[in-house]
Amino acid sequence: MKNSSLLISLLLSGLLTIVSCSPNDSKTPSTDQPDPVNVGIVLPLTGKHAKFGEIEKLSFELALEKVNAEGGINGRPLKLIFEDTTGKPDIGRSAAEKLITQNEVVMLGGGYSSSVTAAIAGVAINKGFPFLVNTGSADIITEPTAHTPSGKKIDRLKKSNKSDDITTKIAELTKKAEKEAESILSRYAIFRLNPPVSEYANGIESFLAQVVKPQTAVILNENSLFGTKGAASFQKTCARLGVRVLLKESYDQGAIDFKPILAKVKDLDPDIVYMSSYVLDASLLMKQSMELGLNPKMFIGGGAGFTLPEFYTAAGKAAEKVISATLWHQSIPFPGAMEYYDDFAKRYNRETEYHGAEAYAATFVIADALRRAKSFSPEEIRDALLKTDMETIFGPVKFISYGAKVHQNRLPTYVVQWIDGKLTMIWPENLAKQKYVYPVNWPEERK
Amino acid sequence: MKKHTFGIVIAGILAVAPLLIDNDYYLHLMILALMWVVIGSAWNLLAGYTGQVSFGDAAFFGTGAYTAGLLHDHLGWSPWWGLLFGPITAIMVAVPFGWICFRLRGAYFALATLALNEVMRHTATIMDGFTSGMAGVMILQSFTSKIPYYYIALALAILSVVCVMAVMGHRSGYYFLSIREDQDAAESLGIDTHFYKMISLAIAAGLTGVAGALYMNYMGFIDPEVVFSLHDISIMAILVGIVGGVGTIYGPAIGAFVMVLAQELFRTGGFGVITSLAESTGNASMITIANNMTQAHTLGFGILVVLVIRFMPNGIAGDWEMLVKAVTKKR
Amino acid sequence: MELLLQTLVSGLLKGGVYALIGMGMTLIMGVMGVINLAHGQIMMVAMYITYSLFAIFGIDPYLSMAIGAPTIFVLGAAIQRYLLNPLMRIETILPENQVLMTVGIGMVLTESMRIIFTSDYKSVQVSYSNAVFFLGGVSFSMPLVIDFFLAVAMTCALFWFLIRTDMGRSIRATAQDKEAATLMGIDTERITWITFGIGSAIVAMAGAMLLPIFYLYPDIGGPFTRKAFVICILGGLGSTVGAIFGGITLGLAEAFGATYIAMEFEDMIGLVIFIIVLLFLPGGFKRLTGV
Amino acid sequence: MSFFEIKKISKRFGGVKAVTDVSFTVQEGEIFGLIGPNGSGKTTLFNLISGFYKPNAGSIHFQGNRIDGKEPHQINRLGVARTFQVVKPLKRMTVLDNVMVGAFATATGPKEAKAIACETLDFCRLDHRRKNLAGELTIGDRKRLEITRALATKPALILLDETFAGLNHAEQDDSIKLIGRIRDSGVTIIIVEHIMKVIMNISDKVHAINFGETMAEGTPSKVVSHPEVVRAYLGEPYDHHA
Repeated sequence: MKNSSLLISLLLSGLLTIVSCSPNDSKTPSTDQPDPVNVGIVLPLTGKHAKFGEIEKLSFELALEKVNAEGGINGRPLKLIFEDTTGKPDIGRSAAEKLITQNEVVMLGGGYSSSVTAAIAGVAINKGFPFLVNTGSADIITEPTAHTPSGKKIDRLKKSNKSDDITTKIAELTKKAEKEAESILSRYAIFRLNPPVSEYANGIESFLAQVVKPQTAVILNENSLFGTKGAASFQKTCARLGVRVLLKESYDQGAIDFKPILAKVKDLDPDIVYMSSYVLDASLLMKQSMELGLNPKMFIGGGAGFTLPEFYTAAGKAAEKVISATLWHQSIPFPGAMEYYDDFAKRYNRETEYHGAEAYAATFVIADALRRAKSFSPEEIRDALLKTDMETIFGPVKFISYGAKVHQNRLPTYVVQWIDGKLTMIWPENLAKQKYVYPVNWPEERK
Repeated sequence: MKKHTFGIVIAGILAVAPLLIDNDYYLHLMILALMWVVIGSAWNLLAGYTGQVSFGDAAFFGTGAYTAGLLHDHLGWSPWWGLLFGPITAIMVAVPFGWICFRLRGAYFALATLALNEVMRHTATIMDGFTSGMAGVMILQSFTSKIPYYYIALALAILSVVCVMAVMGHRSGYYFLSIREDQDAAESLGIDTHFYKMISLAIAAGLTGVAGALYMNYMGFIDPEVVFSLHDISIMAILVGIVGGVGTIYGPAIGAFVMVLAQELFRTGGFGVITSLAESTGNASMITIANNMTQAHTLGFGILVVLVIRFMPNGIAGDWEMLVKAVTKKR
Repeated sequence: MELLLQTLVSGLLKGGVYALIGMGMTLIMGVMGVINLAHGQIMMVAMYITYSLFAIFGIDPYLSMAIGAPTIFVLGAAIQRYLLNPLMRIETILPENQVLMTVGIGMVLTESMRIIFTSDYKSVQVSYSNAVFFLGGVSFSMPLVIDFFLAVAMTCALFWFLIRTDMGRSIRATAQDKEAATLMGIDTERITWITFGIGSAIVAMAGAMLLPIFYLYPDIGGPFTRKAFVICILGGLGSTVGAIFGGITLGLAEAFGATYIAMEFEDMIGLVIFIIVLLFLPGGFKRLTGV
Repeated sequence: MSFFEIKKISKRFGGVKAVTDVSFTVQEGEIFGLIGPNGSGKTTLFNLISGFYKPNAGSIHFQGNRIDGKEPHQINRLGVARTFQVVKPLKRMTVLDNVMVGAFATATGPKEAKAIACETLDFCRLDHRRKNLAGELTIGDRKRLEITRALATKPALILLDETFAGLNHAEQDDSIKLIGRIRDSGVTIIIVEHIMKVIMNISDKVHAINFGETMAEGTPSKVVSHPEVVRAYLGEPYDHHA
């Protein structure tokens, strides 16, 4: 027993030492340089989402060099401290708490999947801490009133499909929700650079209305937040365009065989097939559509999977002439977009895509806000972010409030098409690099 | 009594801990660890003491979490009611499941729980009109400070350990053990093994449901992949139990702290010790090593799990004497 | 009608691949009684080997089985011999310690692959990846048809091996009664790691066959582990013939579920069948057929 | 109404008949011996009585209750306890805890259960092992623990399945004495045993079965001289004085 109590005390004291003496990264001993300004970036660097986390991290680093070459933050270098969320909310929260308390960062950036971003947003809300989201796309992240009791009531009301005077009721409830969220709104410092998922497919609407003019559609989506929300918003698009949705179906990620469902689609013979999927499900869907001889007027991807280089490598000619919504493309005539794309390819010997662009742009937004902030207190940084009005490779950035959203950057989305193995901007027409190919002779394309 | 002194001392230390360490990061880790104490103790009651290994604790955890979140979403109630109703719904899931599946023994039962876990996850995803599906449930946290959450988590952790202790000192405790040791013998001694397995499952599900409700309140956001996660909840619960010591009162509690701290230690490269060492020396190769270390943290964690099971199969509490010997011998 | 036939064909062909995945596991579960939660992860490693051989040396995935399967045999045998068998000798409260060990092994395998190959999605495109032929309007994927017949051939080969060879008999004896087998002079310990090796090698082949039509990233193992369970339980533990029935049943159930109910229920259907079989037909198809 | 009665009971496993049309009656306070070659269905009969198997035909009555078809734990609660041929100690529990598990059958709480358990341990002369883990016991002590645990449930009838197998002579003698004490305490006993010395010395009545069917029944001396029993089981006539 004596021995074991000795061991207990040893273990306990060991734990306490770890807890109390763990080093404080922010106090770096270097003296000849001015102290850096620390910003914490939370990203999934391991786990399921690591691929995109990595692209974002590399883009952050690429942008950081530029920022510091331009003189950093008013003479002080900017330092990004990366923390791995492993794609899990509780760990993501550990990472955020650590960055704030241990590394004493002045603000947070990053945030990949919605669940992790939401968990980190919780930390940011509690502390009134500035957090610039650049990927997490769940609408609720920039809708602080949506979580209040009245906000939830509005949500239910909208879902209930009761048409009679719900607008006045909603207006009433919105006011109430704002009051309920007042204490939060006053210190709400979460900003989002990327559009929310419900707006991803907006760009495609005009393309469909003006070019394809479909009568019927089938929607297939992955059973994830991205997939379901993307599909739901496209369904609304269809309703606006008067397109009849013959079938809307979701599936679990990682299915081997889509043929049964695709055969069903073939039976229904829709004008367009809209798919909201990640990269390899996307390529399987296209490959198996080709195998089945499923030839609608147009295949439309809801972003994500359909715009990645891997999609074309895996799907091959089955990917040809497929169009997709996208948030960004290197050929968009925003200053620096192409330059970033080339730099990334040169430096890392691989292609980047819109996630990377979001991260790259976010770095400049962070730097810009910090340069303008009177001090590095959360309130001042928040004010600086609120006044953001700048051009980035991801488009103009300005955080506005509309609908239930606050601090949301509003951006158009674009349409791209795989033409001869290259992802090409085709819509809006004034930005198009090349004219779209429509109608498509599918059997010819897939020879 | 000796055993209790250990528990009381630890509880005492934990009760005053927030006064000593006023740091949100450490408090956050402690809250997570305390939550795992609840889940680990529950798993241990069912698996360690009753011998019915569950691979599906997330089914109950998620049910508890969703109860808290949906009460708020649909009825506008405070999510704290989840602490009361979470366990009730979790038990409502557990009892019919147990009634049907407890005719299965050993590994087959474990597989059935695994299936339950997956069924619950899919259900929560598919019923998106009710659960909001993958969009998840988000609530605003009630407190901006961590202290209230800490004490609530601590209270629940102590409650669960005391609850397991009380049950094990009672008639059902003896029955649970006898079921674990030999179900036929137990049956021949007049024990309704099916019934008592259900009791054990119900208590475990209830406790796990409480932990789920706590998670909802504390984290503020849940979705099916998070709270019904086979890997992050169900398997983690087992690891907490195994590492700490199966079939011991304090084992799961020890396991919870060790696992949460170890995970964080690996993730941050020893709370940043290695990175800062590398940076202070400015040695390029050191920095690469540090980067690789943090890259490989999940691997390190996996290796730790393999080593613990290989060399300490009874866990820290179970192999305590062996540990003590190993340490004292070296002196 | 065409839809029905297409569903049937898709289900059958997919079932063939499932059968191979399940067969490795049924051997391992039947003989050792170990639930191997690293089964899919072992397949994932095999797929990376196949991928590397293709990417570096341009070796066709089907040919690379000749290298991949023996490598994975060694990996599997080593896991059993050095990590699982020692646990069997230790008296612990839960026999399930071995299961947990496989969880840890699964983590280690996944993360090792992630460090080597990163999380990027990989796929192997060969000339026949998208090859199809049509029979009465129903499309048959060429690789899946090949896989299906390979699965059937593998089943027969394994069945013959278990029934006719000395090693096979020893394996069956060990599966039935380990103590008795030991008394009969069988080195059961050696049998266990050989069996684990064979089971792993079979799933390695399944992985190699899957690669031309599927894709690859480190986290791919988990879902396949779960599918393998369902197949095993359906077919009956230790029954190779059962595995092929189990695989095809699962494939068909998923396909028909996807066509006639909804694709989002695909995984649910498998799980529900799983629970029903566990409860009402413990022992799976093996119980019905006797083999 | 008899104390315990089996009427025309049969049990098949698949196509194999394990027990066919066996009937017998046991009087209160009796020691009833059950003999027969290996695989003749003795243990199957015990499993039928104690509820582990459900009979295909026939019925079992105990103190006026029909008990076939009931669950094992229900049958135990009605007053029928059993031991197992292959002992089933609760290995990682102490001997005392093992017996307490049985004692909870009548006890209201842990304290009372402990009291009953200690008393039963004393009665069976196993109290010196109470703090040992059941897994640490010798085979003799394990057999004894098996009986002690069953007795702690306070049965009216106890089924003893080969409690003498593997015991040395001294232990056998102790066990014979123990069985005598059990009977004296008012518990009826059905015993399956191979060691003829035991059966001859303690049984009031013996029932011999072979291939699941009754061969003979009666007093020990009558049964051992029954020609069929001699041929099928004993090999040579049992010598009372050997």
